[in-house]
Amino acid sequence: MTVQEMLSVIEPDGGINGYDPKMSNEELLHCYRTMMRVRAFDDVALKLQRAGRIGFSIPNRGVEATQIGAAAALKKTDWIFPSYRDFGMALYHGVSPVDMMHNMYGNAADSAKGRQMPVHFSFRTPIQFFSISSPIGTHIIQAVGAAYAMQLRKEPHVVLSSFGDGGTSSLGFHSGLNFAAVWKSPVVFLCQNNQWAISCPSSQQTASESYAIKASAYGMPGIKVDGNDVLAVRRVVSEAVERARKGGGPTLVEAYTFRMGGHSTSDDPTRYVPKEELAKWEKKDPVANFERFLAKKKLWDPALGAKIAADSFAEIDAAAKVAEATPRPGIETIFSDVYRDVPQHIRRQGQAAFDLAHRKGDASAGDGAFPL
Amino acid sequence: MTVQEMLSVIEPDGGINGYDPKMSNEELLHCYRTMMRVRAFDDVALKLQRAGRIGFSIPNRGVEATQIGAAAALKKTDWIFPSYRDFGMALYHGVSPVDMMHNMYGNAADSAKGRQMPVHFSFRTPIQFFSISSPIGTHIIQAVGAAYAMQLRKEPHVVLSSFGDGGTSSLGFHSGLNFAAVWKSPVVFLCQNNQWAISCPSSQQTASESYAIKASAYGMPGIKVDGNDVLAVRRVVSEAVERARKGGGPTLVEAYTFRMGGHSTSDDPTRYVPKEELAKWEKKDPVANFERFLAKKKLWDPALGAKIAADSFAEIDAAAKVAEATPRPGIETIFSDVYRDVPQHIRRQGQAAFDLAHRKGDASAGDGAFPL
Amino acid sequence: MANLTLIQAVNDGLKVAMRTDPTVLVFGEDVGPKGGVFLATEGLTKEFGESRCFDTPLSEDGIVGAAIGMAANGLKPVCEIQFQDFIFPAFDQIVSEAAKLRYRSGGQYTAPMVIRTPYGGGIRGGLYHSQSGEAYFCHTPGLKVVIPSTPYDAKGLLLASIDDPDPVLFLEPKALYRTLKGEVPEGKYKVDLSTLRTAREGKNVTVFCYGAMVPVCMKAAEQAAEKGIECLVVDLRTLLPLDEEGVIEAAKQTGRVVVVHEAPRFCGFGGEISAIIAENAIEYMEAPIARVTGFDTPFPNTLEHHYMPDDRRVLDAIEHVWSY
Amino acid sequence: MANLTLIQAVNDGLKVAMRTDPTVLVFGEDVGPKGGVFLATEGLTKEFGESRCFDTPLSEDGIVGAAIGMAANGLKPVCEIQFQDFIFPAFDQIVSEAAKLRYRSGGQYTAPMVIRTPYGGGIRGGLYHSQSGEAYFCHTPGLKVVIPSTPYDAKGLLLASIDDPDPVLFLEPKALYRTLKGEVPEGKYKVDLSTLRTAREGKNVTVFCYGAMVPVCMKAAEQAAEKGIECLVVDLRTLLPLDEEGVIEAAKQTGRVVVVHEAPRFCGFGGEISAIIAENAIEYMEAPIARVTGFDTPFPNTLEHHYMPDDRRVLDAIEHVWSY
Ligand SMILES: Cc1ncc(C[n+]2csc(CCOP(=O)(O)OP(=O)(O)O)c2C)c(N)n1
Ligand SMILES: Cc1ncc(C[n+]2csc(CCOP(=O)(O)OP(=O)(O)O)c2C)c(N)n1
Ligand SMILES: [Mg+2]
Ligand SMILES: [Mg+2]
Repeated sequence: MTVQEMLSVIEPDGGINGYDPKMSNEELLHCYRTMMRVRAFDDVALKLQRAGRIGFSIPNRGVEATQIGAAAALKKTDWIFPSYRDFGMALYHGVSPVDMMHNMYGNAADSAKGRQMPVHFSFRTPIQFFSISSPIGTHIIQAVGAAYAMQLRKEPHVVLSSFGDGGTSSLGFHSGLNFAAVWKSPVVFLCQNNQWAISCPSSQQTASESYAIKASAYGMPGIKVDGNDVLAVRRVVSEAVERARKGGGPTLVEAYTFRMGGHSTSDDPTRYVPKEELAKWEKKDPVANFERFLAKKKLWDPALGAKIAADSFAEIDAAAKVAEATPRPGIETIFSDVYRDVPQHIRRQGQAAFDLAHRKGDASAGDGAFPL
Repeated sequence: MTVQEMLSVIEPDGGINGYDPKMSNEELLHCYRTMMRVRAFDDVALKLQRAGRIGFSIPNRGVEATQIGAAAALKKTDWIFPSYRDFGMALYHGVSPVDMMHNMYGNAADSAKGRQMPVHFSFRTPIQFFSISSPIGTHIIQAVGAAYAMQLRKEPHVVLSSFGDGGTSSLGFHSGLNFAAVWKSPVVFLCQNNQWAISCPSSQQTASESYAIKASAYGMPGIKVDGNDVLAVRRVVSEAVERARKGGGPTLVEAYTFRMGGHSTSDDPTRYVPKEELAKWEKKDPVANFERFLAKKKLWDPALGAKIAADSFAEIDAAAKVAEATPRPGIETIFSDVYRDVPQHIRRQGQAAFDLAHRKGDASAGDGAFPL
Repeated sequence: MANLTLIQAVNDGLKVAMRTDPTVLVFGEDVGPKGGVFLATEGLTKEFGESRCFDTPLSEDGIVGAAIGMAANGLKPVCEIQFQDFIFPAFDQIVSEAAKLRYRSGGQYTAPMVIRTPYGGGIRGGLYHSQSGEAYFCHTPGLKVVIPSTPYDAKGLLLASIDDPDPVLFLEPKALYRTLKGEVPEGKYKVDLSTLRTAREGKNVTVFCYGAMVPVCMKAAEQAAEKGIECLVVDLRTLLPLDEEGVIEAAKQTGRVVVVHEAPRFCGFGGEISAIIAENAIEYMEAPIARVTGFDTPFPNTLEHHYMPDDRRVLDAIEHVWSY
Repeated sequence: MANLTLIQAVNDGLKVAMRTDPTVLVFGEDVGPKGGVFLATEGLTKEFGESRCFDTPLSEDGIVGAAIGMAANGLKPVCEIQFQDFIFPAFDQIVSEAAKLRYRSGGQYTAPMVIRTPYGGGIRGGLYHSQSGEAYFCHTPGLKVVIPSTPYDAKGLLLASIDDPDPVLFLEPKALYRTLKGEVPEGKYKVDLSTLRTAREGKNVTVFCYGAMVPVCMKAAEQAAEKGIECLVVDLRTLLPLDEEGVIEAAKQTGRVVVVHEAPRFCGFGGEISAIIAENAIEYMEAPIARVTGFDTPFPNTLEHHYMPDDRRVLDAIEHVWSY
């Protein structure tokens, strides 16, 4: 198969033409449920954002199969260097929606202590889900460094580095793929080609025939896969993961998909996304695609789908309520974690801020004496 | 021809197998003479550096055919964005060795006013030879901007952007090739693969099969050419230039060659370059290669070669003497050209420096009242 | 005269420049059909065509690098960096290239260009949509750094920047984009790039500020006035090259100085103001030179209102130097 | 104790670290078989193998970006940037990533790593092999910035930096690499990253300096002493986090201050020193706080000896503040 062709697994009728994903029913349903939970997360986050409860979110409609398929190819001992759109991967591996909602609210229970914008998650368990950064592409090369540490220690682990079509223009893409190929690092680069970088279409992002072909510039295999087909993504990423685990070096996977919503809850995609395109991709909905497969395996029917949808929404909505009820971080969180130890000058600034807040009467609940 | 194959023109016996370069004898000899002048420049510069007359130079032995072949494909209305190793291109187009030697000495007649290290040339005539910068790769994307201006004004000009194998790892390479391909800019990217980036061999620079193949990542043609064959380089670059001139967009040309000397006059290549490699490439000497062709055309014999070598050395050596006799730049050159107009604070600093130099008695000859 | 927001003034300035000078062009991420994430470039592609206002690939290095080449070859690029936080991939092109091209080529090649970018906090942007990086750039000879604080200045300084023969970093206070309106003349006018603006007269305490801190300081100055302390509020506007004479003059007028900015304190722009005064007018000083700044931490999200200097913190400092 | 040059002390420090800690690794451009362009890494590949000391592709973004990932996953990378002038392609990785990782992840991920790089003038390197960029980095919370000026400190500060839990930019004064020798203990010892060093005692004028300016200031201080002016010379050593208490104390001791660095003056590190003093000890000052610095221009080549502060310029400033 050339890099121009695209691998699919699920056929229009839900068949998979003899391919055996070697997944238990429970695994298959876990994928499905996680896709539905991502969808529920989107819906709840949009609702909260429109109600002014949170500032911002990043919708995932259309790209659920790519994220869940890729996550399903990993073990818990692997690392994920995610982009801001990848929280489905965290859900898949067992991060709790409550922990995620704490981040959306930036509250005192947020693992990032309310310092980051929403969707900038960071987790160390149950899988290493590296701290998400806003600057595009910086994590692509960082992933290679993390993988180098695995190589040096001869660990059988792998790093998944995930980014968008826009991310391929970044500096981190260029240095990341180059270093990984020279070092033969155990990294799988997942380019989620959802065809838009905010309002910039792929035609303005690159003139290359595909994103997968960019692998040849670095001397690594590149492969294009149907990003709306969860089994295809899992298959391709699994193969790349296994090669990497065996010392075969990195792979670039392009998952070809489409961003059905806006870039973020602040974006109005009707300004630039052609309606016909949307209509075309509506028919390739990744959840519906997977449902056809599951239905054929008798694992799914509309009633089950409706129940899972309702359960997912309820679960995420409940998580939001927990987060909503959690207080803000204390003022000391502005000043801690700049360094491991708080230096003199930052300590003094913290003390002054705390004193002022007390004088103004707006130190957060729970703030006692300045603890740093 | 795939990007893996390499185009040559001159055969071992000096024949060119029916290819017609469509060059007059004078043009052919101009190429040859320029290669010899580059060689003389190297020799004189090394002598001056070892004698402590100049601080630094960049040797070109081994890569003369690449530089002269590429220069020969351009018109005087085109622009060159050179690397520090490319001064042969300037010589080819008629920049005088005296002007170049002024730069090597960083004296008052240097077009860069003694501000840059040696070999960091900058000329506007007889061809636009863009100001050379030390940071690797920054000029690759700048070349694309200059070409965009030509496109917008519908000028039939082309930009040659030249860099080394090491330069392909730079940020400017990635953004430069990407932007040029998306914009279909009239740029020819010349990667001079001399197989070393200081002491770093290509095997540590990239894992790709060639440098030419990197073009496919950007959606532009890539071609590999024998960089020790001046006619082959000229042929390939000319084709790329003509395509660009007609609106056909950019090309990446890899000239495969070998750096026979050190990286610079400060470098000791015996610490890292294998002797066998040197011996192998010695046999492919680009000047000898071209001489075989010229001899077959009855344009060259050893006596003529010796005469041209002697004349070239004499010319460059004389140029060095002129530069040597030229005074240093005046102190005001530290303070001018930061902005078009000298702001207050810089003017004050200049005045203070000038006063101090006068008090210390070491204001340069020619410095009168501070003129800024 | 129209009554415009700051962002409308920027948009108007771009249109005026593009209408009067065919070499002016605008590009960056999402500046084309979408009109920019803050809509600063709205309508430009429509009016001037895709060759003069267009989207680029996601590479700030590419945006600024290409702009340098365009500028060197006769165009007048006005490129946008979507958030100032994302300018760092272009740092090398700005600091090593744009700022040094004229010097290193002996004046043969120049890079007259403008880099526009929104900076500063106040939109709950967290670490990467809130930074004020002016100090990173003000340490760079060859560059000009301009920050407007009113719609009138935004347009006039932008037009002056576009006409300037040297590269200009034009930092737009995003917190003020839509929060204040002001009279903006139609057509072309310029505000000089080398003089500060006296935002308020006063003889007791001098407050130096710029950008989004100007309204904060004005509010603090009003509160101080109620307490009988008259503040001279100076809007620096052009940070590099700075109107040093004007700064020294304004400091001498009161002998008591407060310097305010959003960026972290350590090695920030405020230190330069203090140093200039300490070097040239220390004998006029009747109190410590106080700084009110962002903290020396990254920019937090939920608690940004504690991080950013507000009128209360500025007033505290004014009272401190006044009562010293 | 061995009598070593500064570069030998660096080399020794790297070897000691690599011997005592198997997670330490060294990489960058030409640091492997060639041993670095200044030979700081000579012998490392041979002793520790290619997996612990190796060359990288020509990408500073890659070098620093990879180091962050390594550090986050348990290694202790000590990477080299060949010249500080070439660090700017890595600026985004340093400023946006290494410096902010601990903060933005709530302490879950950290980047304990060292970036070594030679800085400063004196080798006829022109614009791009001479710069002193410390101010660009000192404005970045989360980063530490260290500059040794003696062989003893070079090794001790380097070993402390390698053991530090946070990212450290380690700037080496290339002008001093081989010009001075000093006693250096064998094996491991550390110099604390939070205290300045008093290079010379004196009660008349305080001179603040660091790196290659320390010997220059010491020479000026000797000349001043001949004229009866006793200088307290302070080698700051760790610029961030700065020993602010120590700075204020040293300034108060004489009431007359000269701040010296090679970098351009405007928005340079010296401004911060002046500002700290003007904010905390202005009433002790009996003279203007003077700065002696590189000019606000790019770094020239032929005339670099006029550009760089020398003992004469420092002495002038000492006399100026003394006789004020
Ligand atoms: C260096 C940098 N420049 C600009 C931005 C602003 N920005 C945020 S997301 C985005 C588009 C990213 O597109 P893509 O990589 O395709 O990912 P997607 O959002 O489609 O998943 C841009 C330009 C940024 N975050 N970082
Ligand atoms: C950004 C940057 N990093 C490092 C250097 C130091 N340096 C100068 S030349 C060079 C190697 C360049 O190799 P290549 O691009 O192959 O060109 P060549 O010298 O072989 O012609 C390096 C690393 C630099 N000038 N710029
Ligand atoms: Mg996308
Ligand atoms: Mg090379």
